[in-house]
Amino acid sequence: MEDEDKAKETTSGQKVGVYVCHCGGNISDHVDVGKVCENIKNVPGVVSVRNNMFMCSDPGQEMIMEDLKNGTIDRVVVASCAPSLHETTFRNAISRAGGNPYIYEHANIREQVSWVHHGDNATEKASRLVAAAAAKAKGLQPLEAFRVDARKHATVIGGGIAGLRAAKDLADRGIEVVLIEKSPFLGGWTAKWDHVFPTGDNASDLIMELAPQVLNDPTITVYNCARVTSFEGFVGNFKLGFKTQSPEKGEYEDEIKKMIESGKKPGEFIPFVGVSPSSGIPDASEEHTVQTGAIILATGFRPYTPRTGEFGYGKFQEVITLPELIRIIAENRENEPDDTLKVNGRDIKSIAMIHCVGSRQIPGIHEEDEDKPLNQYCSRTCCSAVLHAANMIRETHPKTHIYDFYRDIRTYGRGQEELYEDASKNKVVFFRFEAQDSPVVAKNSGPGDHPLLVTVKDTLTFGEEIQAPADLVVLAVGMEPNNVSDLVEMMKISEGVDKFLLEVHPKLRPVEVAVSGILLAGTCQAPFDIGEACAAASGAAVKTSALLGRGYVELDPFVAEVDLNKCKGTGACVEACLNKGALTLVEMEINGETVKRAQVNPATCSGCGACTAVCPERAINVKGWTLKQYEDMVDMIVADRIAA
Amino acid sequence: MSAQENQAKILVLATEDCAYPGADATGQAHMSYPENTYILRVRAPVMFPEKFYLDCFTKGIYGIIIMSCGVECPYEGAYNALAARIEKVYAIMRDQGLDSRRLRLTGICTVCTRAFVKEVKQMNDLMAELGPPGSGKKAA
Amino acid sequence: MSNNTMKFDTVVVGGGIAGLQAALDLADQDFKVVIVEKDASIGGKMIRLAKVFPTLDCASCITTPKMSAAAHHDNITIFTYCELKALENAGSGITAEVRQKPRFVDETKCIGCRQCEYNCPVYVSDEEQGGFNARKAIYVPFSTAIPQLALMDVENCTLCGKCAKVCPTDAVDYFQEPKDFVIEAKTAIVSTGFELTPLENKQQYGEGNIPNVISALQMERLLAPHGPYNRVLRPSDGMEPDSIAYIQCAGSRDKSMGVPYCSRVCCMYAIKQAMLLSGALPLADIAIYYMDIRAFGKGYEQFYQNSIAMGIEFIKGKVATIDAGENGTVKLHYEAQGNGGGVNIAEHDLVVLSLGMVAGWNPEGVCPVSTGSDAFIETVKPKIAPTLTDMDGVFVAGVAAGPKDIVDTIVEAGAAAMEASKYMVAMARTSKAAA
Amino acid sequence: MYNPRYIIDVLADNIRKTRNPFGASNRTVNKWWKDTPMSTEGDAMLFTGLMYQLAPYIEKTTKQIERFEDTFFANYVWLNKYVPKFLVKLAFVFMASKKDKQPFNDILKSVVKILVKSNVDFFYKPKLDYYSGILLYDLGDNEGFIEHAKFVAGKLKEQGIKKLITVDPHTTYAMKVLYPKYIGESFEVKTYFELINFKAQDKGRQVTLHDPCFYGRYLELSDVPRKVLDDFGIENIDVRNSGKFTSCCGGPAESVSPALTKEILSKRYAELKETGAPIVAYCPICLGNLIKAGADVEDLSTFIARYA
Amino acid sequence: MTLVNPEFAEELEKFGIDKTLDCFNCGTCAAICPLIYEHFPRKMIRYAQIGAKDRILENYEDLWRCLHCGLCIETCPREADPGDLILGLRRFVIDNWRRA
Amino acid sequence: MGQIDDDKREGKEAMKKLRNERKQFIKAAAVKMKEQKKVIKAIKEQIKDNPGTVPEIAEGTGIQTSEVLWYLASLKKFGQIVEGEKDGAYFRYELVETEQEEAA
Repeated sequence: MEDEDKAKETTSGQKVGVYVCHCGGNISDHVDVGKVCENIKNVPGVVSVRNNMFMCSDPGQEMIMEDLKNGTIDRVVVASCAPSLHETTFRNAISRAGGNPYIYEHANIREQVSWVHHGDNATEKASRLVAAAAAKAKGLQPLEAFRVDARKHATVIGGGIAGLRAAKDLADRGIEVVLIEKSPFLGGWTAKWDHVFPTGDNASDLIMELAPQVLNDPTITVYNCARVTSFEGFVGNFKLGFKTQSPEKGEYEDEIKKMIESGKKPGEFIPFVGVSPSSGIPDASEEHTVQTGAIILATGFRPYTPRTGEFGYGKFQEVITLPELIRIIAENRENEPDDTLKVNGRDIKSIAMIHCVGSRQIPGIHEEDEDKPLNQYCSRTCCSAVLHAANMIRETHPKTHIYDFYRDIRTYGRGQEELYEDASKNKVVFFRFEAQDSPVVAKNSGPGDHPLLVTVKDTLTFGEEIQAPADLVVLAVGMEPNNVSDLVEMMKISEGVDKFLLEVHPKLRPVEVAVSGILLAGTCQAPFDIGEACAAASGAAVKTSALLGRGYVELDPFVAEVDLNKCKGTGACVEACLNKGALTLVEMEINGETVKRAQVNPATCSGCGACTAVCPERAINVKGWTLKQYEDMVDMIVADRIAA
Repeated sequence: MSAQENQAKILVLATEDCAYPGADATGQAHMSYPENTYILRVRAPVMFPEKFYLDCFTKGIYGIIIMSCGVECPYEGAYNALAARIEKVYAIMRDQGLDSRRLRLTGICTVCTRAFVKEVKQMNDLMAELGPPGSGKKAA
Repeated sequence: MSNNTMKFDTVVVGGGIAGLQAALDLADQDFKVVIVEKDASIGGKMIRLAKVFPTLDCASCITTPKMSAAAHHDNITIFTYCELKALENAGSGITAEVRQKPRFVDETKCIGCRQCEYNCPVYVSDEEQGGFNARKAIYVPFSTAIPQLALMDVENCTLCGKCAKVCPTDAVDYFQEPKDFVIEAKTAIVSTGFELTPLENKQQYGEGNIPNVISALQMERLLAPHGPYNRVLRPSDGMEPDSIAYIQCAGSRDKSMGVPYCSRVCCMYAIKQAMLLSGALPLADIAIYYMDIRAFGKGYEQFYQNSIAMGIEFIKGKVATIDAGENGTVKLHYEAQGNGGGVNIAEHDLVVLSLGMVAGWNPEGVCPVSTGSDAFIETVKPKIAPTLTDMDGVFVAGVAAGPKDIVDTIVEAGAAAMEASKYMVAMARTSKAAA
Repeated sequence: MYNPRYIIDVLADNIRKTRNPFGASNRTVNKWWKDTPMSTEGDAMLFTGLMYQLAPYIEKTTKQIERFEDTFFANYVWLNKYVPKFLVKLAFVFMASKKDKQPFNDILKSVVKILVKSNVDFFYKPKLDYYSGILLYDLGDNEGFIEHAKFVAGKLKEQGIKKLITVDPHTTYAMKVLYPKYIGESFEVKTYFELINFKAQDKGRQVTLHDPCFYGRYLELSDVPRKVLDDFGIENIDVRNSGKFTSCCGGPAESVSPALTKEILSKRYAELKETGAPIVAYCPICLGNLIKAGADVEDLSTFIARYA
Repeated sequence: MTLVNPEFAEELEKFGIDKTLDCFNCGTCAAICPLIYEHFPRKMIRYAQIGAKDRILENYEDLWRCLHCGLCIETCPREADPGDLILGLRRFVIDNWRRA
Repeated sequence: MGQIDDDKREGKEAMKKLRNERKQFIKAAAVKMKEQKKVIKAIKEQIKDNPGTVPEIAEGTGIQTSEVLWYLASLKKFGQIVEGEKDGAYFRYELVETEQEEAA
């Protein structure tokens, strides 16, 4: 079997040129470069051995180019410093000489030899490493960076602020966009706010800056009331099926009612609803398919719904959530604003606001539902949102007092600590509780005409129990990701333990998922505020733009390759493949026979080599890094003859 | 180290993303370690079949250290697959009377210079103790 | 226009993680980018860190690939050790006047072998290592520096000539002069990062004069694999500390220091360091004195809860004053707010100040871009286009626009690159239309 | 600790009746000027606010009340109805002797010497030199303070006085900050050490300045004497807690708890002692306190007057 | 058990104190106060914040311990002027006596 | 030959000029260097025969503990000293015998 390998390789040139660097003494002070050169001459396939004070210098590179150009050599080994420093340098030199950059192998005899070993053994080790590199070089094949055509087309799923931002960014970069929104409206949760922290911007202004740009852009097609139904393909060439249909009964009923009542036309902003695209609401269902190069998920979040009885929610009508309060604030402004905030005509003289509802839950302290894991994460935005709302109330309705019950105030962002300070200046009274001593909301049987009484063990008052009578209790509910389990399933992407979609790496590839060509934007990934969601959306758009901008996707040539002469179609490789879909068994005709053989999809293969290890026929290898090459290298390391 | 001892060759399979740059960092810090170590750059050590390791011992390699990226491995799932394979290799090694300590799987990152030297030194000491593979045919 | 003028699509000011990421995202779209960096190496503050939260992977493992990707990118040119003299947009595009400071080492010849450093006889406190050990008067900034070039610190050089003698490539050039050049570009990205809140801002914390009171960035060095001691020791006498304290908001949320804002990262880095310390010194007691723990990012709260489970002590109360105690200990005065608390004095072997962030660059007199009252670059549409400044064609990324962690910085760098590329496409369209 | 309620009542009553917290007449207390020739006309009026003059009385008083603190009698000592005479006119009970007053009188004479040497155009009118009322403000009796301040300001305005030269931090703060804030009357207020304008050279001499809280923090004037010392070639060795971050001598607590004062004073004295240099104070309360602690201390004015 | 009285902070404005709720209870003032006495002055400030008027009147003696030295004012990270609040509370207490 | 001599002379002249320009720096650095040499010598002398901890070395040499540690850390970086055994809460430091490292 191994003879076969060898036979194949002899046909493809093996004129290896070896170039050893002195590195101005850095190498040659400890490694006898002359002796290394002498030793290497004996290695099979090596036709030329030269050395230079600085291989990376122009004269050094010239040596290689000269030998390549006049055909003396067709494989190159440079023995010098770490490949991280100059591998690219020498590959470029080869390219400049008209060669294929992948016929190059690097031997590291500075960082891994001369700087760590001294004396005769250093020279011997260097010799063996260079010999091993030569052996590997012998087995190198010219490779082409793998290109797949990529459609300059992207699909954004979700028409909230992040989706709008991403769609517009992509369109501006000349990429055609399809925007798929499941509800009848664009604007997502941003449209359901009033003024937003910390800038005080009107949420409708934000939406109306972006939405018309999206709706009027000829390169963007918006589908509302749409849901993804199928997904296939790979980066640059996805095929996405989706269906538009009129909302089911009860779905978006309030919003649609509001739209009708408002008399707003498509493209106009409907407060607390959003913007209806010109297509309006479809009457019939329709199936669509789109060929797309990349997909940006901007599927957003939903506010946590407190359990019945959680801080009196569902038990007392005076207990509401923060999104509900925000509406109340807006309504009060629309009606004649009074010194006191009003709810259904009722004077609200005091409001208790409770933080971390549905966030920062701790196992053992917070009650766990069987079907629902605890939200252990911080929802990031609630502290500032609460304080912003509190300030708005205090500034407009000075007779409404506000009590704020918190665990930690997390006004981390620019302009947010100021919200906290403003709240203090606005005479909001703060109470701090530990998770295990959450405030208790009960009916007020004590003095005053306040319907509720909030009792808390306040750590700011030396652990004393404090009671605050309240007319309204507002729960700062956290964020939960929208349920996109269908997309997760279809696209084979991952969710974290927190149920938000999981990026490859928070720092290395923060907006990408493991499936190439699928990106994350906004709160489907983690709680964000509007600015952060837009930054993430633009971040996802820039990656998409880089990915699709050239019309093709260039992939590392180091992907698996099947030797059809050897493959027997066992399927072991398909089984072992870590990137599902990168390897498949396909039927093909060989010598008139229909057989099953492994086939690599170079677009999805990551080149890890998991397949190489399991093939009983040694029929599959990662290009440029074959098992045979490693065996040859080991042979050089253990061989007797290099030992001088 | 005498030339004879230098025959106790240790093969280091170092991942190109983590351990190989870690070895380079060790060099940049001029921290010396035994020179019987031969570091080969690999994309992911999951590519080697069981036989590769066993062949190495047959060919005369004394010990093998796989320096991977550990759980930070850029190839999702590769580390677990590798760990599972190494378990299998251990089983075969035991069957063949090879001390399983001759093969070690570790995680080394790009700046883990001390850990790198420690691993290499430990393996070297162990090799001095165990002698060439196949010499004793005794399980430790 | 002199022949010292170079043309690029985008000039990125600052080669930290934000600048590198923005440059890469632009270069990957085939824009030509130039990075102008003030230090002798790119990598910014991040390359100086040990490990990063919440994944605890090593900072250099994440930074070095980005540094080398930028250094080797065909579309990226890097100038290090540069001073930005002017950055303007007169309407026709961005002009940047740059002065490259002399390294006194010929960068085309130096191979980074460090022979000069090994042979130089003058030891100089190495700020890269928190001042805990020395570099030489001629030195390579740090082991993972890019470019790997030596530079000479003339203030500590005796001109003894040893470095020139041992240099294998004859790269030492005692007579090097600053180089001035002009960069013309269509857009600019400001990613000038931050500096730590100066210790001098808080008399009560000793202004840097109390032994064994160190900054968190110094602790990063003690924890880093390439650190000055290769382990965590007390700098006053090399003792392995038994009890370590973190003082939160030591340079944030403190108007008495002139820094009213939250620096956003200190809670998390303190928790991270505390976790790393409890690994390095399993027997040590670690306490964090805090006002509010701000673990707001993805996975951060869980990280915080884990640290509580690991036994790290969290004490609610802002430390009021720090004094030197007996035998190198440090005394903290604070009001304990837990049950049965009161005014306390605690003694620790080593105290880490969780210093905040202040703006790394003051554009005054260099660039007409506006800054906020916090001295960071002002953004004009913080909600829907967070990287826009009030200067046409100039975008901002990372901490230059206010404190933020690495994750947020990297994402924002991408957003800045998006804005810059859109701007350039629109520019091309307009000029085409005009033609 | 004494019940503050009674103390406030007594002080307020004294000031209302005698314009002096100790119930002594200003004429009794303020005698230092008699053998010091000064003009009665000029640009700015020297306004001592009687703080230095009252310092020996404060000292005597505290010595007495210290004996009773934390005893059964503590709360009764001040009770009007039991010992009315003892109370209302403290000064007669704890009369300060001429010997006690001497050092404080010298301080004021030194101030005059400094002003003369600095060619300051100033005058003095003992009848117009009133107590500022600051203690009432400090103790929280704003009504009492305002009433007294209106009286004092009225007297000064009556005479057309616009510029004041002060000698102690408490009076300075009262005239510079509190009078405009609470009664809307503004004077141009300068302390004597802001007016020093002559040269001297005394190389090699070292001192340690103890900044009073009011100068260090509230009025931010502590750099001024440092500059004077520096100009004179005198080295000031600062302790860590100085200037803006100076430590209190404990004085303000004297009227309610001499024991507390003692505790705080001893801590501060320990800090100051560390430099080994003689201490220079520039507040009558601080000075009296530090003397009590046994410190090698001198007032800034007498120290500077040496060069005048 | 204490019942919150949010109007007290407004009442204190009469005594020249408008920063009652500026304090975010970091404890710096208590730790830096030369009196080093329990939680003083934050305790008093906290009582003022939640409107625990009775507590203040009960513990009024503590207010007169304050030296008015200003160190807490200088150091307060929120510029909430704790020392001035104590002075203001003295005025409140005196007013309370005089009106009684 | 003449050309080379001229170059040499010119180089010398230029160097002289540079030395003059940087006089202040050179003077300060030289003083610093001299002091450093003294301290390093004292520390090395102290641990020549017996490895020592920072407080021990400080006591033996009269140099402040913080300074001793700084020098030890620096000498360690440049391969002249290695960290030895731990003794209580302190580590011992010892001289590296020759420039040839332990592998020899």
